[in-house]
Amino acid sequence: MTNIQHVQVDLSTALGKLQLPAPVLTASGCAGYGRELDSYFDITSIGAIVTKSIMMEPRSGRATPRMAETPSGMINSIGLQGSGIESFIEHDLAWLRKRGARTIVSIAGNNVLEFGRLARRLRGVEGVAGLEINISCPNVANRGLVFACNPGSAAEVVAEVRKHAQPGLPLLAKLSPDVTDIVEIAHSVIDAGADGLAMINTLLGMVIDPVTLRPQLGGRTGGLSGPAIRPVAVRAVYQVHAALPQVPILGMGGIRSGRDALEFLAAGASAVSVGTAIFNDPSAPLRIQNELRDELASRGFSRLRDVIGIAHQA
Amino acid sequence: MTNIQHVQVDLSTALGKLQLPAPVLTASGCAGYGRELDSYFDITSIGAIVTKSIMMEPRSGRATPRMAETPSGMINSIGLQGSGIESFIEHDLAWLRKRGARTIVSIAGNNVLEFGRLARRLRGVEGVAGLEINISCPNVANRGLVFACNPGSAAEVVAEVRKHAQPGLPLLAKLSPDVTDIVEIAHSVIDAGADGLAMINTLLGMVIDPVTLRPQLGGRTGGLSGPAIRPVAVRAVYQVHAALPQVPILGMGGIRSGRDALEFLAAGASAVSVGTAIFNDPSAPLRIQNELRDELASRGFSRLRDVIGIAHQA
Amino acid sequence: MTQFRARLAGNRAVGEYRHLVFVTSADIGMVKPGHFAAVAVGGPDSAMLLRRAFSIHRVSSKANVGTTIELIVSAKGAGTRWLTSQHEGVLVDMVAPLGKPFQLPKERVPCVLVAGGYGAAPMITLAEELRSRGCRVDVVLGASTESKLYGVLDLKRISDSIVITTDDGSLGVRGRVSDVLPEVMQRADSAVVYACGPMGMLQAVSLVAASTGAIAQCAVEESMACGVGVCMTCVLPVIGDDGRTRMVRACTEGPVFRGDRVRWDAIGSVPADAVGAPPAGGH
Amino acid sequence: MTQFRARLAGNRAVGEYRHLVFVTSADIGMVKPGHFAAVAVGGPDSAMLLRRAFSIHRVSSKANVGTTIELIVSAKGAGTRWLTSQHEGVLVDMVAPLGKPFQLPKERVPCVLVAGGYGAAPMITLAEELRSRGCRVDVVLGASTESKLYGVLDLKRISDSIVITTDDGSLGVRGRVSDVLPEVMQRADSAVVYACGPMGMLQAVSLVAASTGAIAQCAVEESMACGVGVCMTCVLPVIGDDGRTRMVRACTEGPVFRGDRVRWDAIGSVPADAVGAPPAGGH
Ligand SMILES: Cc1cc2nc3c(=O)[nH]c(=O)nc-3n(C[C@H](O)[C@H](O)[C@H](O)COP(=O)(O)OP(=O)(O)OC[C@H]3O[C@@H](n4cnc5c(N)ncnc54)[C@H](O)[C@@H]3O)c2cc1C
Ligand SMILES: Cc1cc2nc3c(=O)[nH]c(=O)nc-3n(C[C@H](O)[C@H](O)[C@H](O)COP(=O)(O)OP(=O)(O)OC[C@H]3O[C@@H](n4cnc5c(N)ncnc54)[C@H](O)[C@@H]3O)c2cc1C
Ligand SMILES: Cc1cc2nc3c(=O)[nH]c(=O)nc-3n(C[C@H](O)[C@H](O)[C@H](O)COP(=O)(O)O)c2cc1C
Ligand SMILES: Cc1cc2nc3c(=O)[nH]c(=O)nc-3n(C[C@H](O)[C@H](O)[C@H](O)COP(=O)(O)O)c2cc1C
Ligand code: FES
Ligand code: FES
Repeated sequence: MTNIQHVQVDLSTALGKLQLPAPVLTASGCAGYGRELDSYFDITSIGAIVTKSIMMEPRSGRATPRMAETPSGMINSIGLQGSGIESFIEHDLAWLRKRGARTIVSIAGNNVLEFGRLARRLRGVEGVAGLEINISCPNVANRGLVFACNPGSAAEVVAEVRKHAQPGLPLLAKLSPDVTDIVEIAHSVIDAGADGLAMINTLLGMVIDPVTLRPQLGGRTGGLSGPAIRPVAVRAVYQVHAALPQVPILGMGGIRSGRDALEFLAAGASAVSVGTAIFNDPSAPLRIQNELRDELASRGFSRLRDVIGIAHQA
Repeated sequence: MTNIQHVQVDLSTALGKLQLPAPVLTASGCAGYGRELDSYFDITSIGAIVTKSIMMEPRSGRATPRMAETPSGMINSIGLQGSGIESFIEHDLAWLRKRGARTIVSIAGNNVLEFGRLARRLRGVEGVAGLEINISCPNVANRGLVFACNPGSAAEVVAEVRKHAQPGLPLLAKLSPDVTDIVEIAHSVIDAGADGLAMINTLLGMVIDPVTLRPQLGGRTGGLSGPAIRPVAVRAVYQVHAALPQVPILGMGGIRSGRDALEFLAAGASAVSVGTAIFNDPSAPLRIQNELRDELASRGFSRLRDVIGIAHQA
Repeated sequence: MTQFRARLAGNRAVGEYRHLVFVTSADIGMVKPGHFAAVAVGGPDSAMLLRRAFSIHRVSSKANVGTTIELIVSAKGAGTRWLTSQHEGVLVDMVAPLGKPFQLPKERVPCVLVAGGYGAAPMITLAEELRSRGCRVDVVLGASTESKLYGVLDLKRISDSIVITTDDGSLGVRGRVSDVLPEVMQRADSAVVYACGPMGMLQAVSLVAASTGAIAQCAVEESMACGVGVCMTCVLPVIGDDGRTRMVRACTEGPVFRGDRVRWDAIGSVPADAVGAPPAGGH
Repeated sequence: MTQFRARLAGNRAVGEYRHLVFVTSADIGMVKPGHFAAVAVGGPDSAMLLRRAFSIHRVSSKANVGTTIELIVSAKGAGTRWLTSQHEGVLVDMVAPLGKPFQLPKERVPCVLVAGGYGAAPMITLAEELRSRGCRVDVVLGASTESKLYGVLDLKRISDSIVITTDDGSLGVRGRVSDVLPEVMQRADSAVVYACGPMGMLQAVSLVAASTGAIAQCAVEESMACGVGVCMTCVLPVIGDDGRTRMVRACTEGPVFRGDRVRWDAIGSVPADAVGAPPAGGH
């Protein structure tokens, strides 16, 4: 970060109706419910906390080992561990609200109806700025359960959530990259009522343990994340923004620096989430937000909004 | 590589009818036609050279820049540059034959018929140990042209090649990971007459240039390769071997060490190709083959064949 | 827990381990035996993203010098190989202190410290702490072989008794710590067992403690991605105050757990009676 | 071309560059001015896979010491930052010599050497070589600013004349090498121009040479993934002996090309008349 003119940069942005004072969010499952990270940076200073995906019931998650480090990335098979929506509202959301952090609640269901029930349960609950609909977690044992891999079932979930959610509440559908045509999925969830897209979730991967010569993770396969997948994520954001330029995108996948974040904005994201990089550096979201401001300033941009989608201009 | 008992390890393997004295091959497009690498290691000592994909006509490839380094990987958009099948047979294949290297010719066509013409042209040509059918190059401008993303067109290409190729010539169909269900594609190309599978090709990716804020590659998108993608490749090999245990697989994607090669064998590959690692280390194929032998020996295996698919055993 | 940069100020071999000394000007707050540090490895262009966790061996503060943090590191995989091969002067990013430390007895009860290999790293300050409270301290140290023992001299100096075991008999009794522990505990009438080492050892120690009615305080070593409580990779099945088993995080609710609360047999699985356990077939 | 390990034996600043000295016991064969080396960067756990290419500045062999290879490196991105921050004693993996070197005139003709920034790295040995053949050697050195000039004193010593340009006028003439080149060439009656520097400079130099009928030998700098001829990333449009344009590899058929053979305007594209050029719309 050399010779930055200290111009003011307006970092505010929006994901559709959801106004955000700042563009960096946490990625679901990589920041818990915000509380632990508040020791490392002021969590109200970033765009929002996206919670670990919440399910109806408490859930133990998968057996360990749940992770393996991979070149410039990691794979995980957490299996959506959590204490369920009631405990979340009572303890975690209450804390976030009191703390004054903007909160996007990620929800995940075992079936379409459960997604609807989650949305209904959160109706009228204070402190929910929006929902991220996790239709794309690859850790669910039956690959048939990956809603995001099929335009029909992806749309069904989104329609069900729309039906039950607080009217007007911003809904982001979270897409999986493990599909032949991500633009098709994007179209279907937008048509079904999503206000925007969160992309990408992890890529399905596997590591074989060099000692046992068996899959290393308790869940056998896991989700690949981190800088390793960044080019796939940037490509996905670029393709979807090209096809649906009006649809707001929360971009993520391997963001580790302000420069990485800038790639996603240029490709068409309106805001970004930081995931795996938090494990490397618990203050990464705010650091990246500051670096992004400097990157913009050094290029003479005074408003973040001016850079969104700029890679599509000739 | 500590305490290796110097047991003899039988490294021979087979891809269906294609017997190979050694398990490490080069990946198409990462070893030219073998000649340059012969300065760094004896190219007859590895399993085989898989050539850069050959097309009917000379082809300039894409504009530069054609590559960008990415975390633990790279993306490329070469665009299948080459001098066409006639020049290949006359110069490159002739050299390989004279040199005594086993050669698998990778072929790529702009349409189904062209694949057939290539197979026919290679009929009876000496020095062709097998064909790798590149139905999965993501660099072709029109994403509709990626045969490997559709079970129907993938099968069509393979059937056409089978029809025209030297009877009995081993045919490997090279699969793309950029699909919702790689097992479905594997089934379709095997049903269409492929003897085995080569997997995986690169993942479609993009890098935005930090200075221009435009896609960095001349071809905008490119193929992501290298250790970054290894977990995706191992997962794909594992899934396909689970579904089609009798089908031989040539595994690849991010192999950089003997230990990486072992992961692929355990997941179900019968042999492996080394691609991007060659750019890091031009003697990588032989080094990895030697490391693999040591890894097997240190685990008490005396035959490589005994480790193929072992990750699927309980 | 503070995130800070620390400068490597010392790196010397101790048996098969490296004794690393870091110095920082940051105020890292109160560090207790059993706390750990999470260290970023490999530098800015490294392919290794995840932090490595190490028990804090010792911390001291000096005016003008700053805070000194000592770790005992075994070069096992790529990250620890990198860390142990760094030269003095290198800056690393560290988060510390992390986790819940060993709980100290309120009374002057006899305590026994059991450690396997580099598990002895936190035991020397723990022994000092216990002795300063007037507790009797007995020590059982084990390792596969002599060069993998750590802290023998320091612990000899500070303890009331010490027994050493090695798998190969290269020093002390041939065998495992759990072979000699019952006798040590009987002799010393130990009320608390503090243990740090591999899971198998902790399980065996917990069993011995249970059979004598002693309390076991076990520092576990679970594979950790973040070390700070946000990733949920480091869980193990632990019985709560309500008697129910939950998958709890070793990095925030541990690494020290009461031995009778950990479902040792179930580590690496999710017990069917755990809260939110999957129906047959898994999530 | 040989692949070998070399030990860093010297690393000092020269203006904004680092002068790196490597030593190897390998026999790397004959090295000529214009040859380059491809160096692996970042160590075994690095996220950087691709080699970095550098002109070989100088090579010498001494019994007992081995072969010494000198590079002049500008710390630009992550890989060169890593390389230039290494300490003496570090081992790096190198492949050298690579590429086609500068072609030397068979006769004693006056030659002019034109270099931009670290493009001067291969020019000193080239000047020596030309002088030893009895050629007149004139030099034009340019850079954006004084600290980015390399080799001024060495080239002053060895050449018949030297003109320096900087964009900011901090040393020599304010301006670009191509501003002063015509005059230098006229004065010296140069028959061959040797050039190494950014593409824009090479194009300008080639134009000047063409206008005087001199031969231009230009060392290009194309982005390279492998350096050894197997990846096809480093291509540029070059006119062959048959008059047809092909996308040729800078690493094996270059990096030195005749200036009148390179389609400078078309770099970064595939000219429509190139062999195998895509039909409108692209491949
Ligand atoms: C609370 C705690 C205290 C520890 N104290 C010490 C100590 O004092 N001295 C010491 O030498 N080691 C200690 N360890 C173990 C140390 O963390 C691992 O040996 C180290 O992380 C392995 O990293 P690597 O790069 O060598 O291996 P790799 O195999 O490259 O590690 C890959 C990934 O797995 C994780 N991992 C692998 N093994 C372990 C493990 N056993 N525990 C936790 N994470 C692991 C790493 O953090 C990394 O993310 C402790 C672990 C924990 C959890
Ligand atoms: C024949 C040749 C001779 C060269 N001689 C010298 C020299 O003497 N001194 C010197 O300082 N530099 C020289 N360069 C340029 C040098 O290779 C690049 O500056 C360097 O590769 C950039 O690496 P990085 O890690 O700093 O940048 P990064 O941006 O991290 O590099 C990323 C990738 O792009 C490639 N790349 C980026 N820029 C270039 C470039 N300009 N040329 C080739 N590859 C590039 C790198 O090799 C790497 O694979 C030469 C290049 C070539 C082709
Ligand atoms: C440990 C871990 C847990 C995750 N849990 C969730 C989750 O509960 N819900 C979800 O939608 N995505 C989850 N993700 C995916 C991330 O939100 C993100 O989409 C992905 O990791 C890519 O971003 P990154 O490379 O910055 O991590 C998880 C990722 C990791 C690494
Ligand atoms: C520069 C480059 C060129 C490639 N060209 C081809 C090709 O012509 N045909 C093909 O089937 N695959 C091609 N590939 C894909 C590789 O053969 C291989 O499938 C992929 O790179 C994954 O392996 P790796 O990670 O070991 O490189 C190319 C890959 C690279 C990096
Ligand atoms: S290591 Fe991340 S939650 Fe414990
Ligand atoms: S750099 Fe690979 S072919 Fe030239």
